[in-house]
Amino acid sequence: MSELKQEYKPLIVAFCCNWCSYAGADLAGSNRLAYPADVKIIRVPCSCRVNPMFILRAFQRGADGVILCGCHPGDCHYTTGNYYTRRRMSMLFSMLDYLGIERERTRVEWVSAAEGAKFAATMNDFAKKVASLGPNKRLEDLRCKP
Amino acid sequence: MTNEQLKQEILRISNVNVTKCMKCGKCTASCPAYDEMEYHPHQFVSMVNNGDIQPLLNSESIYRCLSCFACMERCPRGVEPAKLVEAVRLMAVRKQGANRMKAEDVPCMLDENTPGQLLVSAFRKYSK
Amino acid sequence: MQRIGVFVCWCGSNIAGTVDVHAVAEALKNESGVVFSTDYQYMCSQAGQDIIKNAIAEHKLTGIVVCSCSPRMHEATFRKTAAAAGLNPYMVEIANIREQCSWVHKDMLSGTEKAVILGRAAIAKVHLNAPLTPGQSPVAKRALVIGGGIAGIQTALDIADAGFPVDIVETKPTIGGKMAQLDKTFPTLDCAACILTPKMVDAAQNELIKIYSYSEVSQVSGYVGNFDVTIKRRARYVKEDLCTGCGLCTEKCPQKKVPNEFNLGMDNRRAIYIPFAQAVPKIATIDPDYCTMLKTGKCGICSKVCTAGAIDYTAKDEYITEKYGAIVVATGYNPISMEKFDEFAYSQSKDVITSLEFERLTNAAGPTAGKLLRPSDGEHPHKIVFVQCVGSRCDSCAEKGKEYCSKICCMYTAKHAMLTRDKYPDTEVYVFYIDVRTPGKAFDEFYRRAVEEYGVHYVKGMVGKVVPQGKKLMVQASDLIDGKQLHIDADLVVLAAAIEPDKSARPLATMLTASMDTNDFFTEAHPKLRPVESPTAGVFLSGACQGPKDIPETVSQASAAAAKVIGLLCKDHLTGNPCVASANEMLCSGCSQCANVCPYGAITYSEKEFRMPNRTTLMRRVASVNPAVCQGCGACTVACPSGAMDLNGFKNNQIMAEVDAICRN
Amino acid sequence: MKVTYFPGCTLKNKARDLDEYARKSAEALGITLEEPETWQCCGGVFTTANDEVATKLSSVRLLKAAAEAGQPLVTVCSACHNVVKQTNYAMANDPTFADRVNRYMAEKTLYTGDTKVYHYLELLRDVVGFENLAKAVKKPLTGKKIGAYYGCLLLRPGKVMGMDDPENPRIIEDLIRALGGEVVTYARRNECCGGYVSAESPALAKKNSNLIAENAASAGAELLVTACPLCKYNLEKNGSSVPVVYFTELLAEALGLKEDAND
Repeated sequence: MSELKQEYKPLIVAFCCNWCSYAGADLAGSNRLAYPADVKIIRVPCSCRVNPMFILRAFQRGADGVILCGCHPGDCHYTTGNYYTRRRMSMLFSMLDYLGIERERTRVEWVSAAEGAKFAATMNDFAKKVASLGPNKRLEDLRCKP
Repeated sequence: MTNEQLKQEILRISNVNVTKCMKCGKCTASCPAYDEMEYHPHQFVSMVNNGDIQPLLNSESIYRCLSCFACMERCPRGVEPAKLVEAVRLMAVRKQGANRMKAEDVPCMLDENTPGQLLVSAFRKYSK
Repeated sequence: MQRIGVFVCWCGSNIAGTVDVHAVAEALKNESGVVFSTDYQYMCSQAGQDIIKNAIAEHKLTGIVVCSCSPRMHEATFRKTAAAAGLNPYMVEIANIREQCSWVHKDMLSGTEKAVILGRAAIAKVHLNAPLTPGQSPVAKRALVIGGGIAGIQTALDIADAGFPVDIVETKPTIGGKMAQLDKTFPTLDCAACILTPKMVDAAQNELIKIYSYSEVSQVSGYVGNFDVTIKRRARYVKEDLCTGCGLCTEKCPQKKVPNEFNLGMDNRRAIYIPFAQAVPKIATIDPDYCTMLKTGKCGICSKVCTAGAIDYTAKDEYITEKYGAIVVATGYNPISMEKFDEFAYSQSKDVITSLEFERLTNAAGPTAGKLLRPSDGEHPHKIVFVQCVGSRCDSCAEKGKEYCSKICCMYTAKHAMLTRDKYPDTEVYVFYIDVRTPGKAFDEFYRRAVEEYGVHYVKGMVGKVVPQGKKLMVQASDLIDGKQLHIDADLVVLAAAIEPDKSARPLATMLTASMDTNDFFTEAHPKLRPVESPTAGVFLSGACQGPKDIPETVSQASAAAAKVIGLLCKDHLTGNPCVASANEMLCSGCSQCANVCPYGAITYSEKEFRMPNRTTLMRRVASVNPAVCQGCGACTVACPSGAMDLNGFKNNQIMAEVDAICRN
Repeated sequence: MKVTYFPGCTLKNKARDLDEYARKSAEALGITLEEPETWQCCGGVFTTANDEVATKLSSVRLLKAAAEAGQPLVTVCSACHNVVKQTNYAMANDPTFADRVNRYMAEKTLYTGDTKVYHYLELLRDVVGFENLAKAVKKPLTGKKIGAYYGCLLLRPGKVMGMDDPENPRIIEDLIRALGGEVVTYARRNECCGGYVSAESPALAKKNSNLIAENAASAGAELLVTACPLCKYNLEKNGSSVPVVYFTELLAEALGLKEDAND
């Protein structure tokens, strides 16, 4: 049983904006800063492209944590996109909270193109937190399982 | 109390954000009681920030502030030094037996025109 | 059903060292739609690209997935490869298995497993890709510069230099802006007029530059390369083509009591006036607020003395419309009002002045012909107090002033102090400062000279109160270094007022759909990397409209903006990014949510007729996206409540497919 | 119009003029001043301390009484005005403070700073209107060079008092003009006279009062008007070269009510 527990690998979906965070993730790679392979990145043009629906879909399909990364406030390539993100996500997260989804399963983080180290540290920390929470059961739709 | 505790107490009473100060000295430039004060408004801000409350508590300066709010009004950063002076003075006079002004002091302050307002205000400022 | 080819790159050992590339290629072969899968040492090499091209031809591929380095590295390369093989370049997706896989994971097992998942996600996305063609739009080869100060003039000259026509729109009767009002310029102390007026003349004489003075922009529509701008030409009651600028009318006009704004109201001008001797265009203007003829119909002296017959009391505002490819905003700044800072007694004494007024007082063409005299009694001041940071660096809760540093005051005050001491060594000069900020070439040296060579008293502290008493100004201030309260009986007090964007900037920003910060400065597309472009395509920023700036900085930004404009006007057509939003009219309810969040004003609405059952039709309001203006951020797609708005290249179902593929264990 | 009128302690003895002329003028201008049957001291000074509740309660009771009468509250003395307005502002804008006060008072209804507080000057400006006041003037103060003396409490803190520009006030100047007088402006009109510190340090009060009087005199003022008994006391005690009167006295004089008082 304890062995099984160690085997547990969380599934983490990371949405990264093309201009800052995705570049930050690339920089983490160039600098060989390791983080768990559980993190899978999806590229979006801007963090404001992320529809709350995408995050719910990820949970429904069995993701254990979803993190959304964008440019720092004021640095958005599209000027104001990350402000929309911030507002939308605070709404979504409070709704998830209401549904009983642990607050630590979701996160918004600002990572610039220069912050490779921050990207890696963030992913390590997030993966650890999510792993400590165990598998996401509440929102997972078993009918979606093969 | 430690310096830090004293500082926190002053900040609690006054609700002033001392870190906003940019050390321009406009408060002190505006102060009409400057000559009678040992520590001046800008020093209150900086000394509270540094936790140097004890010298302020022991200083006559806290009884010389006119509470005219000129420093508050003119501060470009909205720091409100007058509230710090008030907080330090209250900390001093709130101690048992630390009243600055006593009823028996009053007669020698009076003249035929002294308005009641003066006595009420002075008692409020100097005594608890 | 797509026919998909998968190409897994080794990147030498960069990928192959941690990812079993053969296994990845094999695993992905089993994905639905994949008809070809292979791996190769360097996919980006010529040989690697040939493999892709051949496979496209041989297997009739409709989409390809390259598992390689970051798309930020080689997406463009592989798109070109696809295009060369006749495949739409937007049918290419990259799975980033280097930066985001092999380089950050240590063991082969998990690396390979993740690479397969990333490949699977890319395949899932390609299934939903559609060929995209970038739109093309023509470019009107003419630029508009709004504002005719040094920023606008420099931008216009540089654009004209490259051979493109430029129009300058200036609200005042002359170009020249604030710089024309200055006396000397720091840190070299050359006279402002001597270096500015030749540029004004260059602009006037340049055949490619047209100056619309006494005019303003009243309407803007269109988008990058294709702006339609309406310019309001205010009636100046003087025919521009006839007036010779002789100035006779301005001498004969009987209305002598008009505050002269060029000298900041420190002297008077006539109702018909030419702002200053070197004005461009040098044409008279009638001030309708003061002209007796226009107000009462009785006078007409200027018309009588004008030998050119240029006076026209019946003139009306005119509107002209012109097409522009690019617009440069150069609306500049103004000192803030001193109304709320009356502790300095600005409203109470004529001898408390702002720094810009001081410039006029020391300017040879100013109200005192360059002699430094007190405005109240015309006497020479012997003690002058300069106060820095008046209204700058204020906290927002202080409810007056500006939060930012106005940037130019430290240097011009040093200049004023130095020039005063140089011309009038018997005058004592005090400068009250909070910090002296001199980051600029030869700036700190300049300030030090004021202190060391000219004996200016710099006092760290602030002025709290200025009390006019008799002929003196009693200045009460703090000296924080000496721990003193100073009382100075000054003859003149000069306030370094904070500067703010011109009031015309806010309505202009609305017309241009260009964004502004909370202080009404225009925001740049990127604070570090795109400092002269507005986020709105085709709109560029020059000078202090973007933030406080001194002349050297303004001129460099003006030229930089010109370079950007030239780069744009050089093109015959603009090729857009096809990854833009588009609205599904069948789903759109015309609610305007998308337009509200669009930072570019790319979304418009129109009434459209839709066919309904039984041969009826229905008019509905629907959104449409201008692909030339849309930058593809996707904010609208999330705001859209009906799901009508989607983003090409990053469609809802594409991202959802990626999510599904990643979560499919 | 009926308003709740709070004279305060000093107006009941040393500053009877301030009170008496305020009442007469109001009557003449069609405003009924209703003094509450019982009232306490305003509190004397408003302590800026966050944690002090008891010293502010008497003002809250007064504000609450006005609220219950459904009337605005009018004060005349600068100090009362300052205390009452600051207390009202705290009740309206500091929920923690308001909550503590309401709990302490334990009354049936809560008070949340809804009463509109006017200084008598504001009443003249905003309710009567200076243009209307000018029309009611019977004996204009023609030829009198008058300086306004605001002191500190009437204007500051500007954000809370919301009466006038604290650095360049004009409300008393406008009043003087409406009454037909000639206005003399001088810079020290918003500087402190020395206030209650004159109890401890008469020298400080003397210095400040003299600076103010000198500044006013050099600007040509022949008369100073004030709304504050303590200002008047300090200026007069320290031998102001310029006579000091209450603004209500000037008002009554211009409205032709003063002789009646003397009769």
